[in-house]
Amino acid sequence: MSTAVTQKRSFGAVLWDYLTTVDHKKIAHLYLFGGGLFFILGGLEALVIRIQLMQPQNDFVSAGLYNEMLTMHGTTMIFLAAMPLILGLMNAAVPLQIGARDVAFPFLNSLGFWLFMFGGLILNCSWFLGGAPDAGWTAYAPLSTTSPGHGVDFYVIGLQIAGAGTLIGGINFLVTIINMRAPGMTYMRMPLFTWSSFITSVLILFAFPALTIGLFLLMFDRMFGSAFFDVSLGGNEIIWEHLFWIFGHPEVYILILPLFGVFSDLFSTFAKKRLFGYTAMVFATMLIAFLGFMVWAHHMFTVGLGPVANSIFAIATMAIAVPTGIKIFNWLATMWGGQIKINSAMLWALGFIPTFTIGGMTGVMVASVVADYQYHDTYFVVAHFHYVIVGGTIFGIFAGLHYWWPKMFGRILNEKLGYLTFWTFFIGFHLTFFIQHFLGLMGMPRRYWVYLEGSGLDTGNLISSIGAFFMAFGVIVFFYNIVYTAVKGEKAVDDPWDGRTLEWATASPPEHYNFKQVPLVRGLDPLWVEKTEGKGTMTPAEPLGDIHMPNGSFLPFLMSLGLFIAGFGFIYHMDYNWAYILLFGGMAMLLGCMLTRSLKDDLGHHIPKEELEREAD
Amino acid sequence: MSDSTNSNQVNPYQKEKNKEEMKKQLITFALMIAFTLIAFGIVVSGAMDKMFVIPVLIILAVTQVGFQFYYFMHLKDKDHGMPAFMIYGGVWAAVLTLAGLGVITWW
Amino acid sequence: MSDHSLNPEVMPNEPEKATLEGKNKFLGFWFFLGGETVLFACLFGTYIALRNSAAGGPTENELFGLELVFLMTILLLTSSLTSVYAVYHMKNNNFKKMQLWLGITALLGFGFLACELYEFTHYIHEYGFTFRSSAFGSAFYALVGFHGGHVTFGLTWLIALMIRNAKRGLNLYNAPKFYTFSLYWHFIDVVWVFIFTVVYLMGKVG
Amino acid sequence: MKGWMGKSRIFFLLSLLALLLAGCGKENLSALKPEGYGAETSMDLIILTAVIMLFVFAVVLLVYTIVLVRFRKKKGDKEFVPKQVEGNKTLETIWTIIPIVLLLIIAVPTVIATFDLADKSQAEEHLNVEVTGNQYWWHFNYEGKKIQTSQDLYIPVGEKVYLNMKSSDVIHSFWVPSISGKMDVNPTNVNTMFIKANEEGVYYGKCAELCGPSHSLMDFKVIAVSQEEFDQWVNDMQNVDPKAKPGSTVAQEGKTLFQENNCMGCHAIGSSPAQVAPNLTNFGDRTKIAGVLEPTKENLVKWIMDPESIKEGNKMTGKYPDVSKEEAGKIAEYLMQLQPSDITPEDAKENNK
Ligand code: HEA
Ligand code: HEA
Ligand code: HEC
Ligand code: CUA
Ligand SMILES: [Cu+2]
Repeated sequence: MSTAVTQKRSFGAVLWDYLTTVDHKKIAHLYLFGGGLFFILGGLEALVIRIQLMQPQNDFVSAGLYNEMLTMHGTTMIFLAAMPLILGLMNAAVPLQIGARDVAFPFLNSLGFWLFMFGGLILNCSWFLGGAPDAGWTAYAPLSTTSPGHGVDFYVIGLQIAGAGTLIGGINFLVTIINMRAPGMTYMRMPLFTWSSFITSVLILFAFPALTIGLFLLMFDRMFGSAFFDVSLGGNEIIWEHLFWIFGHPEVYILILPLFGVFSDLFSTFAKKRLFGYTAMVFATMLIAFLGFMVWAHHMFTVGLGPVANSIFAIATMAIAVPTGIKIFNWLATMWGGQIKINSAMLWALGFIPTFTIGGMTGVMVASVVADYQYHDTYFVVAHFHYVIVGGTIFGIFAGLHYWWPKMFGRILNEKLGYLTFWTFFIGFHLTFFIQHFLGLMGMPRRYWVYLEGSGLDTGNLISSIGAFFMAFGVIVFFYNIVYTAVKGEKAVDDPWDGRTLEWATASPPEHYNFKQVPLVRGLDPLWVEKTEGKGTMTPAEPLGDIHMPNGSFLPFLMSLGLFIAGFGFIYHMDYNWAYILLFGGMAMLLGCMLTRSLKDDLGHHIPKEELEREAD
Repeated sequence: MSDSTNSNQVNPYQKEKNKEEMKKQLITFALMIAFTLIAFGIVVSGAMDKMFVIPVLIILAVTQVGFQFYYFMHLKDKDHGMPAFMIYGGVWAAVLTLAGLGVITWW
Repeated sequence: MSDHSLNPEVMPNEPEKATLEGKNKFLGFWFFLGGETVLFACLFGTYIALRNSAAGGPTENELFGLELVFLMTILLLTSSLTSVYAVYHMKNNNFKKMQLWLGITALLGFGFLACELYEFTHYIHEYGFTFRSSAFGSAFYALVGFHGGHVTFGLTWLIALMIRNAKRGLNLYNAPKFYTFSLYWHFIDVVWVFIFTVVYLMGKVG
Repeated sequence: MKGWMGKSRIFFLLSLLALLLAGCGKENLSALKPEGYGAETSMDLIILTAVIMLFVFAVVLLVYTIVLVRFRKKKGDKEFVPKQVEGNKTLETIWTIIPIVLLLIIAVPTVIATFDLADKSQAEEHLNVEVTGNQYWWHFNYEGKKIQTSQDLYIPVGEKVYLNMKSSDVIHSFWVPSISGKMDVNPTNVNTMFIKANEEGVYYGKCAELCGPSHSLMDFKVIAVSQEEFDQWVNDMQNVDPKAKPGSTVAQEGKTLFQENNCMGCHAIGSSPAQVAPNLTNFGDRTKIAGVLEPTKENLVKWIMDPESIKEGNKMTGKYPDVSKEEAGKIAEYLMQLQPSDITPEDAKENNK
């Protein structure tokens, strides 16, 4: 119904709708759009990297530009592609999976998105304003504090704004999952995706503040003359490394855990079995998150922390292999004895298992301190993290997109194109990154603009670059698939996969209030329970009544815009006095909006019962 | 909230309870002030050996903060499981951070 | 929550948690404080790592005096108690008294801020000790200033709340706001306890 | 599509390719061909972990294959509802315990090796070299020997040499893959590591921490020669006379130009502690110019005239008056004949080459 209406509305109306929406499903669309956009950008940067490294001593880009490319590639992919795509999936599925009408803080949800979007925009504005950041995504001081131009300033401001958005998103999901579950949806009945979103949010809550402070210190050093990392005034650059990795390591689990959730849901749905060892899966996730805070120094083995610290962190790091292994084997056991249906969504999930296992195992290999003295900062590490990030996170996002696409947009992605995407991407991926393990060991450090002729690295790099083009092809097919599906795609039924969880009990796409009557949950995999033991549909937990919904608001957009403007003020106030106008103007805009928000009561609106009854026919 | 009595006031039982609670808060406050005095006292008098002062100061601070959390902020109350959990989480991350920055940035 | 009367005949004992929105706010705010804990821990960690890096400038021992810090501590601790009184009256549905105690809280907060400003200007003018003079200076002003910034924000928030609701009295819509403010205020106090311990007292001890 | 069949074939091909490539890593650069103590220690751990990982991977892949072959819904299969298994305590315990055991097998040697390589108790009995990382070149100060060199580090073979490393600007990382793993070179503190080469040779060193545009060009060499040769080298280097007159007149003119053009303001010849720019005392023996160019006169002229075109962001560009091609040629002549020692990289017999 809603698609039909949408098509009739003017473009302006749709745009306004999205600019002011606080509906988690529309915010999911926004996140997917924003994340997708930045994924293409980051991918193009990756292609530039691979073209430059295609042959020895290539000069496709200059040394300085190469550093900008690799910095922006890493930063964009992690903060502006993977994170928002994950938040998009969380927005699309979590409220539905727990039987809620919306998230706990719809206004903040929208604010979180706009902060991310404007943070990403500000970061990418650097390309046109004198050069992008060039100190690596890790921005180690003093390279970052002394990097000329404004590149790193854009990094600091952009990530600060986007990071604030993520933090808000994290708190929002925590409260949503704790307070908004439907009757009967106890913690131990929550689908794994919801569980892992919950635990991921905890990680966000405790990890992002470290980044916030790190960025503040960097900002103070660059813009206000402080001396945190200035050795001549007693500063200590290792503080940045600690702060960055105290954030950075939990961040990589933020990137993977939600997708572990996606895979868990997929394996059990497409094998038609309940998840094997559900409790163990939940606790394994918690354990990974818990341990994830105690291993950050494994990125700093060569810094010179001493053998005691190195040993402790090495052992803590290895320990993470245990809960992760539990997960891998439980997934296999889930499929064991089931009836596995393979489609594009499931293909990504199946491709994930061997790929991620390789990545995890090289993770354990780099955790072995003395071996890491060789691996560290080489292509071996590049291979490791692309195996886990692309093989885990990106595969997971693709899996989730194929799986929930019908729920989100009411149409099923084309299967043939889906297969083509998967196979080209999968093959390209292994071509690109498998060889990199050996390149690293053969003496190729990472972040190298060129490698010298006669270093024995030519063939490997060429293969790697060819692989990247396979991946690019796969991605293009995927985008073609989206367009194709939107135009010609097959209409989806409400429950196309014989689903087990609550989201499949709603319409495809769901009404904006999700559930006319909040469902009563009677067990794990509630829809499956009803299908096998009940009448096949969810029993309502409440009589039909008025539904209370939040009002849309333009303020989140304006607030983020204010920060965006103020961001430029911060960056340029060192050079030009007019920048203060931006700085104070932007801040005033932000504070004005905040004041408006807190002074004006916004009690939301009600959808009257009568209207709901009318819609039923 | 629909199933409440008809009086316009807070019910007297609750009021009594609130009062008692307030008494506890006052005691808490007195203790906090006492801790503060001790902490400042130790440092000003310089009576204690350097080795011990710092641990003692930290213990005093932690206890005082415990009071603040448990009584003033009601972390002790029954329905505060989740908040308590999150604060412990935060404290855990905080302790690790402090360990990282305080101990292993030094050579 | 279909009943949307936010001005019930009888105030529940915990008006801050009587609505779903209130419950969400309550929980969300606690989580925010969990995050703030890490935020401040990072600043404390940085401070501890850099407290001996005065780079030839004034050191902790030379700078700090304890009298003012003691006064500030008492001001802030007391303001924590007064905000407890405010919540006490909120639970008793006595709006006037609540506003009164909140007002006292604000005054104490302003007192604290004034002392802090005095302290900073004192360091800058007497010792030339600034944000830029050494890594120690940067770390000191970052940590203490960040706390001061929190106090400032808290006061702004409190005053906005008091003015906005002066005419409306207590209801289920604004009770969570008052309550979360009080949590925030206590948290600021918690941070201060560590600041006076770690920065000033330990600085004096050496 | 032939799901698992296709996949396993890809893996097979890839690993074959990998083996092939592993065979042809470059001598004296590849960590896979350890020639020194640290690199060997690392290699042992690499092999140990790789074997265990291969085993784990084989197990995972085996189960995975069985699952896909046996439980996949094939065309024409009837739909059925599989048994909803909740879990299995025994199985789950097994796949918790076995990884723990495997990890212990890795952890113990890891910790032992970590402490072994961090052992500095013998530092005083051995040669100590102060290493300074600079954007984008390396400086070596032989402690107590009054010898300063840049770019090329001479060491006696079979002996531990302790490196006390510090950076003058941003973080760098000292890495000689075939001799030893890397260690960061930080501006705030001195990091100490030791290296020990098992055989004579010229080993390629790399900077492994992003340090600016020319990070990838911050190469250096470790030249391991026999103890006698090393002693002679030390002797020669200690007796360098920076004032010595170059043999040819062109070189002599070059020397004058070198002084006139402000080169001496940064570059030292002889054991001067100045560390603004590479010490050129034994420049004529270098295997590379500025770490990356073949040591030909042409290249040197190019470098002197326009270093920016070779190393973006280097700290020499723009710090000296323009020199003509002719002048540069003369300077080059002068610099190339700075060969104070009979011991050169040639003496480190390059093995297997
Ligand atoms: C999604 C992201 C992600 C994930 C999940 C991981 C997972 C792991 N990572 Fe990785 N890592 C990164 C992203 C990720 N990493 C990134 C981005 C970097 C580089 C950052 C930069 O410098 O730019 C990095 C770098 C990095 C380093 C630093 C390397 C260096 O710079 O020198 C280390 C060192 O210990 C490490 C270890 C690990 C380990 C042990 C795991 C473990 O969690 C893996 C656990 C999984 C398994 C082990 C497989 C399944 C288990 C079994 C089948 C059971 C049996 C197994 C055994 C008995 C071994 N990672
Ligand atoms: C989520 C994280 C993520 C993802 C998905 C990727 C994806 C890829 N990455 Fe990378 N990468 C990082 C995170 C990520 N990366 C990080 C953190 C670093 C470290 C940075 C640093 O050192 O600071 C890094 C570094 C890094 C390097 C090392 C650079 C160096 O050290 O010098 C390389 C080199 O090969 C590389 C390659 C690739 C490739 C080929 C892909 C491919 O998978 C990309 C595939 C996608 C595409 C190819 C896009 C295709 C799109 C189009 C062609 C446009 C189509 C247009 C329309 C449809 C309109 N990445
Ligand atoms: C700022 C001071 C400075 C001045 C003046 C200067 N150089 Fe340099 N020079 C450097 C630095 C720094 C490097 C290292 C560059 C690098 O590798 O990144 C260098 C490198 C070199 C090298 C390569 C050294 C090696 O070890 O391989 C040569 C040769 C050289 N300079 C010659 C000259 C000549 C000739 C002049 C004068 C015409 C000159 N330099 C003037 C700073 C300077
Ligand atoms: Cu020095 Cu990279
Ligand atoms: Cu990590």
